[in-house]
Amino acid sequence: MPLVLNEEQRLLRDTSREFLQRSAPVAALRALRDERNSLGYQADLWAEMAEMGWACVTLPEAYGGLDFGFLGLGCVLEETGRTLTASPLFASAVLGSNTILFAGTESQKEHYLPRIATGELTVALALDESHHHAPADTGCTAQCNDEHAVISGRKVFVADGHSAELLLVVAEDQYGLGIYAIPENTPGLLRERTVMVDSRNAANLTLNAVTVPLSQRLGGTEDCAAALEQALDRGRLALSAEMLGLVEEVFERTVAYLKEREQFGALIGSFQALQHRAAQLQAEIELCRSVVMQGLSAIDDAPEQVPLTASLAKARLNDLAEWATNEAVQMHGGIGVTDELEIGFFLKRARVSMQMLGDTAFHRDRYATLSGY
Amino acid sequence: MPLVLNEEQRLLRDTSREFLQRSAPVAALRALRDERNSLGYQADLWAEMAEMGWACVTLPEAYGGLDFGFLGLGCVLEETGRTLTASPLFASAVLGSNTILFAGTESQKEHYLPRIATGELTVALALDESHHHAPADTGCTAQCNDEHAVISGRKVFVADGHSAELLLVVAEDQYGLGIYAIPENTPGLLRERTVMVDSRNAANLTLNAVTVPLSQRLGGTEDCAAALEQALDRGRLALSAEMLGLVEEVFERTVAYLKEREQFGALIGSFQALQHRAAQLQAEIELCRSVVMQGLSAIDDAPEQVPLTASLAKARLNDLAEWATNEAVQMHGGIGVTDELEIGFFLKRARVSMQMLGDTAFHRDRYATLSGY
Amino acid sequence: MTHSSATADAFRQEVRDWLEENCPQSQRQPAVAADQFWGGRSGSFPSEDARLWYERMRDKGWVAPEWPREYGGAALDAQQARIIKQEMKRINARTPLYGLGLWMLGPALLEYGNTSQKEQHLPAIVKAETRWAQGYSEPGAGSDLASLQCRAEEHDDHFLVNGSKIWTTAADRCDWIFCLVRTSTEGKKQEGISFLLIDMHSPGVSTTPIELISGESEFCQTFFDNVKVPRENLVGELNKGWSVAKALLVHERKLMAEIGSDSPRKVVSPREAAEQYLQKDDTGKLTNTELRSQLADYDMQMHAIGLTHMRCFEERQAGVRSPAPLVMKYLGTEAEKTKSELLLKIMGSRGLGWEGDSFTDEELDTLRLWAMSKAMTIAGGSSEIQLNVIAKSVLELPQE
Amino acid sequence: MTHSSATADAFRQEVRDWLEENCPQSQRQPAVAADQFWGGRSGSFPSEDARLWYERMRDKGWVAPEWPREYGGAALDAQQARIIKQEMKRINARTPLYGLGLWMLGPALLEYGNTSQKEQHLPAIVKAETRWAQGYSEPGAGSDLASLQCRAEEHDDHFLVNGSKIWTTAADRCDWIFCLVRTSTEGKKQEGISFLLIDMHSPGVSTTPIELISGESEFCQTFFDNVKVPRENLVGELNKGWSVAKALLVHERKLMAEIGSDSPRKVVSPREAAEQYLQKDDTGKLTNTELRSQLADYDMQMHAIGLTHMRCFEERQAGVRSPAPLVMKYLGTEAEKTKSELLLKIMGSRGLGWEGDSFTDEELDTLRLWAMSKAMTIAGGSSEIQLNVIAKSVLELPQE
Repeated sequence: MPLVLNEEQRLLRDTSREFLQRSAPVAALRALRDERNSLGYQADLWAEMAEMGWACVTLPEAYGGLDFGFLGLGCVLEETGRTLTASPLFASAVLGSNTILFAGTESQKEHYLPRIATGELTVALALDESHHHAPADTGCTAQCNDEHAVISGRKVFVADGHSAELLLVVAEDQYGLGIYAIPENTPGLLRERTVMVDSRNAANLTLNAVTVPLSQRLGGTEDCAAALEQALDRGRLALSAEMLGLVEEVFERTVAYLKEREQFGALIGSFQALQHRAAQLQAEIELCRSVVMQGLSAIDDAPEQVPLTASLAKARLNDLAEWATNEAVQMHGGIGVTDELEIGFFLKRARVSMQMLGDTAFHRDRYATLSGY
Repeated sequence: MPLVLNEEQRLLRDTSREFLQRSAPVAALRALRDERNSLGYQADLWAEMAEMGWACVTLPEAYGGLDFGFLGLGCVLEETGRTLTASPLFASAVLGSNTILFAGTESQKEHYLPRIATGELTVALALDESHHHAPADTGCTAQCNDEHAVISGRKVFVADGHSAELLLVVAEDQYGLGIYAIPENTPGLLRERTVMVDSRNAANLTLNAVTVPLSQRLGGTEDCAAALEQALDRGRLALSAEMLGLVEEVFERTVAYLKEREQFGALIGSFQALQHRAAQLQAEIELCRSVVMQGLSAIDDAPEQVPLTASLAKARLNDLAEWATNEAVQMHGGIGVTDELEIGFFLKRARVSMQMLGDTAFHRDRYATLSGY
Repeated sequence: MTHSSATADAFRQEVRDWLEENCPQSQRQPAVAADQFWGGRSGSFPSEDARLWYERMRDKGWVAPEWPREYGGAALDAQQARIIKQEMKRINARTPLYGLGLWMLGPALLEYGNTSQKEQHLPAIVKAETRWAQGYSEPGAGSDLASLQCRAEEHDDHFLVNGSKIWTTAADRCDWIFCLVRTSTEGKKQEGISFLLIDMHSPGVSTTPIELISGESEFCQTFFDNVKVPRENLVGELNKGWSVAKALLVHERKLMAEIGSDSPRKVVSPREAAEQYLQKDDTGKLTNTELRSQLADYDMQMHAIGLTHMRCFEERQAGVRSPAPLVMKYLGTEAEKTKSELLLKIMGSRGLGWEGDSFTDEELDTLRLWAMSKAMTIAGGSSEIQLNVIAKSVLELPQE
Repeated sequence: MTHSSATADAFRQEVRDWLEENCPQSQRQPAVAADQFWGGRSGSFPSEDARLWYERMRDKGWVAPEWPREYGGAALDAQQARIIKQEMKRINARTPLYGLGLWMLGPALLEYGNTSQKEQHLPAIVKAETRWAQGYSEPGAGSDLASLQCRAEEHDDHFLVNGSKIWTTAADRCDWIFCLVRTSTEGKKQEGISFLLIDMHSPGVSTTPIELISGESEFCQTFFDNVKVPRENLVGELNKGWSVAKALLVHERKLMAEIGSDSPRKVVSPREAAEQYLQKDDTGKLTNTELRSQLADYDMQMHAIGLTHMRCFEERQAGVRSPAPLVMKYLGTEAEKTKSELLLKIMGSRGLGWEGDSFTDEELDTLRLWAMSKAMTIAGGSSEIQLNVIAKSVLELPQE
């Protein structure tokens, strides 16, 4: 199971880095924020990203994908973490598309996946119902008869939920756990965009007896619980890869600052206390890099290892993102807390990523449970 | 509620320090260890300590005590922590005597306390039955009739249990929780001395149908659970005071070493990373000093605050003792791990103190419970 | 100076009675930013009750209880001032007047100012006629205060000031600013610094606001372009401003250390948040054991810090020296950061809202305060500086 | 150098078959101290099976698989050597021969030794005829290796050595010692150091054991009193011993980083200890939520460290440079300390026994290893040195 990138993967990383640094630097996120952009991302940028194939890196070729593997996708996500790029890549092309891939029937996959692969269709997974990630607790319900399902409930913290054209709503039904593909303008579906601290997008949904044909239920009448868990783990690892990029970027900027900033007649990077703190961060970054690469490789090569590694990755990246961004602000000193510097954008995105798909408490508990204690 | 020592208390601290540094330095503990002393402390030293009134500092005058308050006793205990002095002071004169004080009938108090106060009688509290402190879980039982009690069970980690002349054994009985005063050579009572890492003394007890007159049950037929808890909290605070002394001593030795040891052509105390670590320890020591003094004062002046403060104190002193002794070894470098240096004695005593009367997990949980969550 | 506890008890009763009679009910609840009265020419009372409350306290001399009567104070001692504070806290009485003049410049002038400076400025502060800004930090100087560049050239009867100051809180609404300026480049960096009082309305003074990661802020950058400052506005000796500044820093650190208990916004505590955002099992324990443990850790830390504040006070009263006061700024500001991170963890996604109706005001405030908390361990002597100071002053470790 | 995976698979099968045939059953379980064979003139085999196993491995060249055949090795490449290690681990096969000669001096001689040195010493190491000690540290030198004082004066055909070395493991049972000695006091401290091989049986060499906080130890202090060492025992150039030492240190750090997985005593893992010493509820969760959380933290840390070891290996194979190898010693030894503290917490009072029948051997071992673990972050380049190195070599932070 590879823990080093091969040449094609390195190439993908380099081209994505070049593209993103040029076309979607942190300044682009600032602009979206300052203009209170209603979509929450640049549509033309997303078109370009999709054009380059980023929305279908891991999809099987049968559905219009490149089948290039998750280690490859991780290269792209890491770079989007470095630039804090807002796009439907994670919510639609990773989380949404893998939910359909695992839970959908063959015809549903053929119907949706190729359009997600081209970026033409954006989807969002509506799962959480309270302020803490708890995939086992679903209050949302669906009443099914032979032809229709009537879905009622409330969803929160749905990433890209305000802009996605198709919502994948998780609900309890007579078959177990159901996932319903609901087009954005279905009657009874209310979407409330939430303005989050990271200047990215999320929404709260209210479903008042939303009625859809039963054919919109993913997987026919199968219980979707296991499929959902698999999709979530892929999402957790993908998000961890993005967070790793975020951490690396903010840490590199901090180390660079330590080399240029003078205090008391010396470069602050020469102060041993700061050196040791930076070195400890570097050590943790090395561990996290191994964990993320292993997790992504396992998706392709050793699926049985995925649940444990996904929780390992998300728990550690959560903690590292908190630590690294706090140190970045502290080591930048006064200017670190001004909005003019971009450090604050990393700090804020880190907090949202930390809550998404499970905080450290959730994943440490899950790791222990999966380990048999 | 005083958080500073008054003049009498300072005087007591100074005289105990002088006496202990002279008569019972760490070298005395080393000697006890190396000669495998069967008593585990120097009997003549204990006689001198009792002579000075240390065994009765807090006892009411009615029972031959000085009624000098726990803040005063704390001064002595802190000094015994600095010198790691082995003596029955804690087990007998604090834990044992307060158990009798809270649980005993008037005649039992009159019978035992004055003799404990003079150091003539040593007692030990036999409570724990498993490797983790769990005062609520008593498996030891007593069958009582109108005249006798028959006690069976097993006790572990009984401080000074091998040398005490009277054992206070906690057992479930028909009245609730009972505490039985059992003389050392009562038939059916087996004592196995355990050689602990701190070179102090403890014992495991086995009680095979030990039969004592019912008059040996403390408090007649009262449930002793609340009394035991009160005695334990006093013990926890007293032990915290001892641990504070241990930490201060080992920290002072470490700081002194930082000022004399050269590496790479500079005093290691000039390295900023070590400076910051030492400063963080100093900050925590300041907090712990406040906590211990408040807890001891509360025993005298605000009993309702004792349970919460006792858990606060023990939890924090546990963590501080681990941290400070680990840093002491690390900062002393190679010689820190040799037996020749005394740092190892502090390290080892810290670990035993950390387990005694509740580890951090126990007391953090208790603090949360007492706080209503 | 010390009082027998009987005298103290009598005084406490007196304070309690007076407050009961004079503090309007509306002023007995925590003040959010909009409820605060900062005075100055551009300041206004948030409400009629606020005016009444301020005026009564001012007339009683309790706006600055320890200041001499001739400057608007009540000439009380530290213990009495503390009793007033405690009694106000007991009924949640609002601070009648906020301001750096009251908290920082006043004490410094009392120690270092000459009579005419005291007469000019102290009563004006108590009367809320002038609001003061602080001009210490400069862009690029950070913790290294002594390296400051803002220059004041000596002329016959005035100084000519050029340069800029950063983090000048609410400078756009202040009347005066107290500044550290460089009056000489000879000798050590700390030498050649002077302490100057500058009228913000002087020609050549301008300010621009700074936006922070927590959003718009009260902080400004203030520019001095050939500003003429009369010579009598020099506090203390020429080139000896450092000692005035150091005395002031002590007040600032105390302020920062206590800031958690005196925050301008209504702050939810982690324990309250846990009641609201976490679940309990049927024995009353929080089911999220990780957060329960972190909450207990935080509560224990604050409990210990609170006790240490009390110990510092008692030691001061008893004339006992200890290292405790020197560790409080470090501990207090770090705990404030811990608290904010813990609140976010407890609130989960509800603690991540930036604006809008999807979140309650309390949630939005929590997030903004979280962002603000990052500045606490930087401003007023960073945590690194605090640790350096402990290593040097308390542990007396060798300096390189 | 790289092999196609088919070749590797074939080799793995070959190794597996050979081990199956040649490794005695008794040698397929973890070795406690008494089961180890360290060779040397004073060494003896712990059992007849141990002798058989060692001799078969020696004859196969797999005692030192990467060494040239003429020196007793099998001339294999790194991947093949790793496969042997993995396959041995798979069946719990014991290390047939332990020793610093094999692990540290050998690789250094292969790189820096001349032909006659290699011929004299390498086969003797593989044949278990000589056991080596290491003479680096000196009393009072600590992490500052370059400041060493043990002197070797040059004479015609020999050096005269005076001074002492500390932490010379099992020096009282060793035949030879490799030493860093000062041969010049000119230039920088690292200059003027030479790398010398000294026969422990030479007149003037003496050793005394050192007692540690974990009890009696294998460590000694070794004294040199006018010891004559032939000139041909100098490895590398005169006054250039520092480069040999640095190469050796890399091996030592690798050794220290891996020591957890190769400990000479049978060690209980925290997870095993939890099964034995903690309780579970009816859903299979540990009821002590604090220790459960700490255990998960530790397991996650070791999981991450294990993956990083694998990544280091793969990167080396692929010729990719990364900072990972430079952080492993720091992480590995700190984790070892964490593990020991966690074990004590899980075992409670049962983990605090020093000796006697009241405790099981496993419990007593855990305590002794806890004490030993304190040395791990000090020896072989302390954690502080490791962090300095990361700051300098990886982050390229400015040096003062």
